[in-house]
Amino acid sequence: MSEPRPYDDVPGTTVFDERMARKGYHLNQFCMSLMKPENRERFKADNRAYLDEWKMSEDQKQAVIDRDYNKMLSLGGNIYFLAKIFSSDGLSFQYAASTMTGVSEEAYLKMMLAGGRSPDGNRYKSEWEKN
Amino acid sequence: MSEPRPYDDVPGTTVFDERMARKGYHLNQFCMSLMKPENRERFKADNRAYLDEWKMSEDQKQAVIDRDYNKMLSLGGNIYFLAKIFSSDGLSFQYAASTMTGVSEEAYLKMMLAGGRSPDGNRYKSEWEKN
Amino acid sequence: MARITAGVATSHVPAIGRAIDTDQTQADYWKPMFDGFEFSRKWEESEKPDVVFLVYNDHATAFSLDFIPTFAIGVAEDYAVADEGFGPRPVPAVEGHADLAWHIASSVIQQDFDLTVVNKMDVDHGLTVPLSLMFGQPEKWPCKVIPFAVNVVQYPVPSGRRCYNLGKAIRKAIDSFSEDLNVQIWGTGGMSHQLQGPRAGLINQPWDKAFLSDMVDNVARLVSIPPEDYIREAGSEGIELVMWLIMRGALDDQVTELHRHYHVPASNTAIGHLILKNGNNS
Amino acid sequence: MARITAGVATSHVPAIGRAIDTDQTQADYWKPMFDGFEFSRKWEESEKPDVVFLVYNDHATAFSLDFIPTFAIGVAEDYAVADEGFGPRPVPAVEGHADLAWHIASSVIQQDFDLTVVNKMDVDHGLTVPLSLMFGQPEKWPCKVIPFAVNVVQYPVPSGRRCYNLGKAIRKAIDSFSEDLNVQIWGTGGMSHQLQGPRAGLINQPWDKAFLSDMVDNVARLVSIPPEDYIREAGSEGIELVMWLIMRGALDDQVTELHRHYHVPASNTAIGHLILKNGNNS
Ligand SMILES: [Fe+3]
Ligand SMILES: [Fe+3]
Repeated sequence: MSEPRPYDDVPGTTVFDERMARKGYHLNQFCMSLMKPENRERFKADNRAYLDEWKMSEDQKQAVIDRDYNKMLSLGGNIYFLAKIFSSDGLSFQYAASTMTGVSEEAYLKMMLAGGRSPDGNRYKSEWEKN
Repeated sequence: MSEPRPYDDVPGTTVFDERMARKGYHLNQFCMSLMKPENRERFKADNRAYLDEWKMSEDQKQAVIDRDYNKMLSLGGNIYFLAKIFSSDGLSFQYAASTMTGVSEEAYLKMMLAGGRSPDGNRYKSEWEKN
Repeated sequence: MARITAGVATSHVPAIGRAIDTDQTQADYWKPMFDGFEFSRKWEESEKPDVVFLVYNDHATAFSLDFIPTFAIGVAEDYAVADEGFGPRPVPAVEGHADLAWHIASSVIQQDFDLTVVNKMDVDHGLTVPLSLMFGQPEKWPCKVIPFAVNVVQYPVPSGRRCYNLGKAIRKAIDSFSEDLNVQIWGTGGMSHQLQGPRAGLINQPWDKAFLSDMVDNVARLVSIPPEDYIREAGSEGIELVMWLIMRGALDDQVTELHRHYHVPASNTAIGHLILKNGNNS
Repeated sequence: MARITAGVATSHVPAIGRAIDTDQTQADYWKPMFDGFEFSRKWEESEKPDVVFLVYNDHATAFSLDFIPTFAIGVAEDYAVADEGFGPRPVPAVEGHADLAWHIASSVIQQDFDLTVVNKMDVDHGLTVPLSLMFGQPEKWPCKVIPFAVNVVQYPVPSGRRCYNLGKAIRKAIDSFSEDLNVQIWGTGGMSHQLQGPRAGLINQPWDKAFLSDMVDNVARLVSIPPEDYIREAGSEGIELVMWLIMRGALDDQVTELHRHYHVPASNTAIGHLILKNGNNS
């Protein structure tokens, strides 16, 4: 299962392939459950208690509680599933994206208005390691 | 949707193609609901009342109440779905098959023990019409 | 005989739906994006398609990880608008065209595409945002819709070439339907965007613009792009562009470009839009 | 390296499960049928496969009409035994092999088979009856199982040729899995039977016997059989035999027949069974 993939050298990017899908199954199914209003209420009332109903790892639960999206991605979360968490929080895709890039929402918005992040210097991990 | 199919001339046989699947959608989904014990109980207690909860045609409902499996087949029922009805009744595939062939279960069992229904004379509708 | 008269490509960002539903299309941020669809709405008013075959992807809405079909075709009479977490979008329910959908499903499966046939599914922004962009805010959608969902979420996703060939199979199926119908095929999603990780916000304008051009007259290049190139060049969610190739495969080799629009940004995404008239007679 | 050591074909009638579960295998009606599997159970005891790739069809159990995948592969860690209406069969739960299943899913999708990937599904008699026939009544199944469900219920079903080619793709996937595993592939269902309508009870012994023979050394004939011939010659449910062709496609062109059994009737069905050792070295 650990053969390298041609996209493994793309920096700052987690491709949701079977390696991740397996890791993240319960995390993502938990996210899916937030599509029901009653579940959203219960989750909001007590994150920890709701999470404890799921067969997730402690790391996964903590990452959810911390709203650490990069951590969730590394633990098998898929962005469309994770979106149910920040939607429950009333937050936008743009906000969530900014937290993953480590800048303020304002700075992120400014970057997007200026045409977005250029692919130059962002195609290969090696380019990131140089800096 | 009404182009002829190469299997249309097989006698005594309803092929569950899209023509039938469309007709039988609600009938088959009703059957599927009988996989839950609580639904079986409600159905058994009052066939008509339970059927009235489904978007089925009156013909379909009556065919179910009559346990007329050939009629159900002609109205879009698929045999694996219809099996949920005779299973709820505690009856076997062999019994259900016998009712569809119009002979007693005993006579049907005898035919099967003797090697089953021969394909000879049973391949084409024209062969049945001659008799 | 049913005929495919045109292909439409368009992005399908959720924020666009929100901008429409909250009446912000004329705000500074959104106006330039929506202006590019004015031609399209007028054009649809005169085209009056009977059916749109709408290629999109489900975004963890109808399909959880329990069940991920590579290709799923909707054959239902109607589809509810999904609650994606904020309540359903205030848009009309979607009416299907079960006759044509079943005909296509049957034909395409017999052409060795292993479809999942779906009788019940809620449709998310991937499907409703393109309808809003092309038809505005009617009481009722002006045509029937056949939803066709492609897995671009869980890898491996189908290759660009597989998608293009699927388009050819769909074309063959539609051409052989006996009823006289004006059918459009839409490919949605894209263009460059990445919603996740430290590289989020990636936009590749030269790459997108070349893609738009080659959709018209150099699709051979596009069908050869491997998945890792989409990810590297167009961001992790840029892979949605393989859905445009299904649309392109269903058109003639020669098409006439009627309209093109490109705008950055809509939320995290580069918006691309094309209207291609089928055949090279304008 | 994982390797396919053998292919097994066997019918999968629900009444067989009931006969086993109610201890009637030695009754006059059943004994001749079960006797033909004695060799097989002993053979499995010495073969000790690590994994069985089990091709079967769901019988309106896991999949309702809402959602019919042409091909679905199970990638879960385990599968519950379905309640088909009488309560679940009293057999062990089924343990999956998620590593190999995901590897196969990924490989086969990239070979242009449009699988549905399934993480959660209950398995019905189509899968558990073959396990009982080949392994008897253990506390725990002696190997892991990858369930592979084929739509043979709603037409159009995949053609025999498509199934055979899928078998080749599965073979390629298994051959490229790095762990050393003894893998068997089983094709289940058939042989001739018709469960419905005035023609119910059809059995075509000469046709079945020719099919059994040609599985060994003339598969070219079998892959050309169109669906209507299965229906006409082998009864409406005889179409299940296309699943045997997936198994056959995954084996070498040359195989060694280790065992063959044919018996009529089991309930409404002609029982066929084959064990094919992969390769022509015995
Ligand atoms: Fe999308
Ligand atoms: Fe079966």
